Amino acid sequence: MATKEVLANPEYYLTETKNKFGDVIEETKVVGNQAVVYVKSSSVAKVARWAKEEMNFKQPIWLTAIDNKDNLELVYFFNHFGSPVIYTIRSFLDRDNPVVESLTSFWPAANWLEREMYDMFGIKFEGHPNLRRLYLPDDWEGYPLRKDYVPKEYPWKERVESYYDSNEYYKEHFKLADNEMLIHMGPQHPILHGTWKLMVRVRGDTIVEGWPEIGYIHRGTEKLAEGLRYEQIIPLTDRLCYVSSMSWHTLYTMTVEKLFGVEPPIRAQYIRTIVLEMQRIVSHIIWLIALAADIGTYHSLFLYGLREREKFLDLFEQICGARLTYTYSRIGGVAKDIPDGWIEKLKETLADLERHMPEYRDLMEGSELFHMRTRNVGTLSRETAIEAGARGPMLRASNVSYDVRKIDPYLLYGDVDFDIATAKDGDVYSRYLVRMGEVEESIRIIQQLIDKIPSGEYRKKVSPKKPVGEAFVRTEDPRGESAMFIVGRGTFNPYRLMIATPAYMNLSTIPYMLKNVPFADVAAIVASVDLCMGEIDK
Amino acid sequence: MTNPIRVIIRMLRPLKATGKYLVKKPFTVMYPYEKLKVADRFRGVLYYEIEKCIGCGLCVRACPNKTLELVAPPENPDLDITNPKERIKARIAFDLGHCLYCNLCVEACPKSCLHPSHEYEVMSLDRFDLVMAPEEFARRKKLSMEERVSRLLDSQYLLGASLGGHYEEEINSITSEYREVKKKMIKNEISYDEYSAKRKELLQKAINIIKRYNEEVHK
Amino acid sequence: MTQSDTKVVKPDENEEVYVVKDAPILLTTVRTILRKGFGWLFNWARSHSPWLLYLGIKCCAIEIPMAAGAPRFDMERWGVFPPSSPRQADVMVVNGPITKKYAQVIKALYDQMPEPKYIVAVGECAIIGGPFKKSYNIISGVDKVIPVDIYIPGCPPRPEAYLNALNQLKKLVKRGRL
Amino acid sequence: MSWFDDMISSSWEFIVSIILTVFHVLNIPDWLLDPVLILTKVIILLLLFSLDLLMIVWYERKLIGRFHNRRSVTETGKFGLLQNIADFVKLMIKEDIIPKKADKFLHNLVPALFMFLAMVPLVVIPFGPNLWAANIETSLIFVVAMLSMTPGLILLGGWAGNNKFSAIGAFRSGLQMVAYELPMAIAAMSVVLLTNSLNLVTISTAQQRIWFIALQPIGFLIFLVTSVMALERMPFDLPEAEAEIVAGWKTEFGSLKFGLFMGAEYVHVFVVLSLTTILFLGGWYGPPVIGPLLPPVVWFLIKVHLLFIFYVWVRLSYPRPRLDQLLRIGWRWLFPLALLNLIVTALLHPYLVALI
Repeated sequence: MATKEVLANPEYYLTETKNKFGDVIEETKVVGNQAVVYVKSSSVAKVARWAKEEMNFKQPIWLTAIDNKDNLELVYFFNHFGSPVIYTIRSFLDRDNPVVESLTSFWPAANWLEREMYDMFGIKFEGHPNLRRLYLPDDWEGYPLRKDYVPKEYPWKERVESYYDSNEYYKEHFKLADNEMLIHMGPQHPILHGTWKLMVRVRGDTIVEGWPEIGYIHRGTEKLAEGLRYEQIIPLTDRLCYVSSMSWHTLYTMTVEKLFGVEPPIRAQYIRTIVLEMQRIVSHIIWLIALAADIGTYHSLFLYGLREREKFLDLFEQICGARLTYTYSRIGGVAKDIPDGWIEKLKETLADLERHMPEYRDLMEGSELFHMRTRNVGTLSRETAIEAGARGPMLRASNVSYDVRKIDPYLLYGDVDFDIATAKDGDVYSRYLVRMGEVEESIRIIQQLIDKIPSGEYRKKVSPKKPVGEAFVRTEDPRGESAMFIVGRGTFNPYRLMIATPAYMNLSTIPYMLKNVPFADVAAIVASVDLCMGEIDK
Repeated sequence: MTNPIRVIIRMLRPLKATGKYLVKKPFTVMYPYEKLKVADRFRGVLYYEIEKCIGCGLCVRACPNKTLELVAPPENPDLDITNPKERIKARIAFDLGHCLYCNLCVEACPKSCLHPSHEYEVMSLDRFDLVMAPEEFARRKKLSMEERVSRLLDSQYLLGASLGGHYEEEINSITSEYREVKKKMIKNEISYDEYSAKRKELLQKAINIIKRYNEEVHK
Repeated sequence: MTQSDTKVVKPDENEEVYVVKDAPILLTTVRTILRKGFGWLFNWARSHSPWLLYLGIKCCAIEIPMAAGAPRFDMERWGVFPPSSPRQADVMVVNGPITKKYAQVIKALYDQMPEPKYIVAVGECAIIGGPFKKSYNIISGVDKVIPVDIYIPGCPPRPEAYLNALNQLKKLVKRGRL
Repeated sequence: MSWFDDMISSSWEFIVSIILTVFHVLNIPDWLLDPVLILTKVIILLLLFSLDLLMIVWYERKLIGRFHNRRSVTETGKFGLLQNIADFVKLMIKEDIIPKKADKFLHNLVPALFMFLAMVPLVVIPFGPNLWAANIETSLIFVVAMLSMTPGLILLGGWAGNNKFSAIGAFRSGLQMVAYELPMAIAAMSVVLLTNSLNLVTISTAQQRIWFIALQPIGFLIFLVTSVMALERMPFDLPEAEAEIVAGWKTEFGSLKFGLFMGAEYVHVFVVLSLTTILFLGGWYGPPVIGPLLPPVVWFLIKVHLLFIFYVWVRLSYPRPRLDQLLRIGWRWLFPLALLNLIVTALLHPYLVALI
């Protein structure tokens, strides 16, 4: 109906909403490619449903809230697979009794988002299936992200002594049939790749129902960030996801640069793009070896992959000095320039990787047992993938070709030609194909960028500012579409820092995949989701 | 199902992939005997050149995790760091347990007297070994635990926080009490030897607390 | 951590306290003779096979058990054989921040490990809670929950730092000091 | 080659003479002589075998290291040779925890029983021309029977651990036994068809001119795959699948008991490998041309260890199937193949016997 250019222009959506919901809309404005709509709190669900059906906005990127002194401001971001426009619904709720209608009835992806907002701000969502605290234990008092929150003493010492069993909650809630068993695959378990708990209801050897419990390393990064200055938060966001920390602190510095209105020099943008793509390769290698270790090649591919990763870590060490937590990019550019001889080493390592890739493919796809373990296991059809809010490789494996680097190009992805790796039937095997394809694409991107790096300064000196305003930047993290939203209110530290993590949404799709599935498939399904608990628990 | 013969032939490929490594040289670096050369930008434990330092405290402000703190210099332990004119002579104490190796302080220092060394093999049985007084931080002298506590007695934050918040209130009360006594001595409301007697008594209390921490919690 | 015979163990389902009955006299005498005579052999054996139970909490989990076990820094050279259950482990590597929800899990794992056990706190998060020290949900330091034997600072420390610690642990245990 | 035989026989006479003198001195009744002789044979066998056991455990770890492109176990002893002794002694002196609700009697009994049942078939296996502890007419049935006892024990072990995961692991081992037991027996039967005798000694002597692998290639492949299932080694190690259920049925066993389980596993491996060499790879006979260079026992051990290297290689290259897929492999592929193989050997029986 509307052509591509019209769809790409936020004005079109604002005019449509105005003449559809004239009375309910308080104010509309365009910020960058965001179409921002201020709505009364009672009709948020109505506008969201209309945006989903008519304007076909596909998924909620994130839901957050800002604690202004007199009211709580709810902010919803929705993304559109066809156009770079982000549709933002904002509404004001009063602080003492914030109640709003839940979107889970027509958008199941919003389920966990609303639970997080209930946990952090105490916003009650009517009609939400199980509105329970997500990160913090159930009997925690107070809502941490509110400005007037004073942490009360949580009795963890008594809990430790009395071996407090947290599954009283499940005993009365889930009536177990006689031939069923409730298994906690507890926080310390080899296949979980991190500290979260997978509660599984098992009848014989097949799983009836499975749901994750998270929050075991929730450390309140957003609350801590409100106490630190802008350049001090870089090490904090650097430790969000421990496998792809480069992509997170680069996203943070890009958001702050947008807030300060600073443009990093062109050489810094080149270096950042190259380093981001290297981080994507390392992250996908770690995913591949984790899957191989879980379905059982006795760590042989696990250790070959780690040897491959050591070569990349040497490169990272030469450029920024650390192996895992890089804190490499600064506000206004990059901390240090490329050492000489680094480009040749990078070419060597990429050539080495290209020589070893077919060997890893042999080890995995060669054996018939791999196909037996991964073909049509944990399948997410195209509709359920979009409905459940899957992100990145999980989405592209279910035949959806959506990539932020193509739709809304940032840094240098606009003038680099690469194509999106997708696969058809959304099972563990197609996720394997998507990620292996993405590694090849990343190698292509780096090879295009290497010989075109311009000379010039790599960093622009930026004096600390006291910005007033907001900035929203989204990028393509190895796990999916990640975004950050900073609100500055004229002080040296940010008033509110929102972190949108793709692995959080991917983890919330696990209940859709664990419906009457043999017990041994849990390992393959959990490994295919590529979880990074540091980023999920924030 | 693809025909079985092709499946069996394809099944041999993983064997080839793993078998190749039987003849290759292992990738291991025999750690204690041959050490890996570290990149020259590697951010190891910090190194502090004490003579270039002007006591401006910019690095203390830049650190996100409060690992550095201005403390009386080695040559004059009774210096009063509260008033700005004397602070020029104060030097930096450092807790290796807090440091994040992010090197924001290295960039913040105008005189560039803080820079990362290539040392990474640090291991300690005793939590309090990781706290360094200025001369230890500059690799000048190895202090025992008692001397280190006496050097750090007038730190506002570092001594208490370095024990992971176990006896933070008691140690902070000791250090604040010591600072009042020092202020009185500077304004010479009390005599020097009365001040040093009080200092010795407070020092002994702090050492007992740290000893208790080592016995009860750590071992 | 000497091997004590009478020991009060916290109950599993808080029924009556579970006291390990005193071993019969014959067994204790045999044990002391063995310890006197073959003490050096026991220490040598215990120092050369530190079986590792790693928890994999956060970033140090990628460096210490994974990268340290990788082909480049092979920790199995010291005889480390990572079993997957705490019952067969000697060394527990704690490598991440401990939240208030996770504290009881750490304590439960600590209690399940058999007696001559060593706890290694790896990284700043395990020593004092790392960059998240001031957060409302983090316990600053593992030694608030379980006693710690070895601290390895670093954020994250290099795998060689853990290998160096393994070497020191081997020497200390061989001389029976730890 | 002959110096080896008379060395063995002279040492055996020497031992028998000692026993006789002891009998005369303490004038013990004569009917006790035979059991005591067999007992000494068994004890000597187990002593020699435990040396071999230590070597197997050591070089499996080094081999896995080399396959992973890393050097493993170099710090204890010269090339990590003393590593197994260190592990075993450490396991002996560790504190043993029995969970409160677990079945104490079973928790103590199962490891010892497991090691005993793994060691028993060793008695019957002929290592050399007259190098065996006992020569029973139906020794093949005896060994296969002992092998099929272990899943029952694993069920007891899983039950004794009083832990959900170990229970699941134990049930899986029971199911896995159903998958491999029948094809394995039928593959062995096709060999018995050729030599029409169940005695392992006659089977191995029958392979003097031609090994049965030449006559029974499919039988050898089936026996190889099912023996991997019988040993519960990767890629068919579902009962103690590291990933899904923590350490399978072994999670609750502490120090020495875990050591016994590890030791018993390797004894189990040696028994099944020697059964394969006797049935298909010609017992103690060396290859045709260079046969007489080494004594027969050494040929037997070389073949066993070469097979073991192949097992370790397989262990590192293949992922683990699901339980229902494992049963499908067992019943849909291996069982009909084994039957087909049996029928073919029955049809071609006169020609094959002529070849022996």
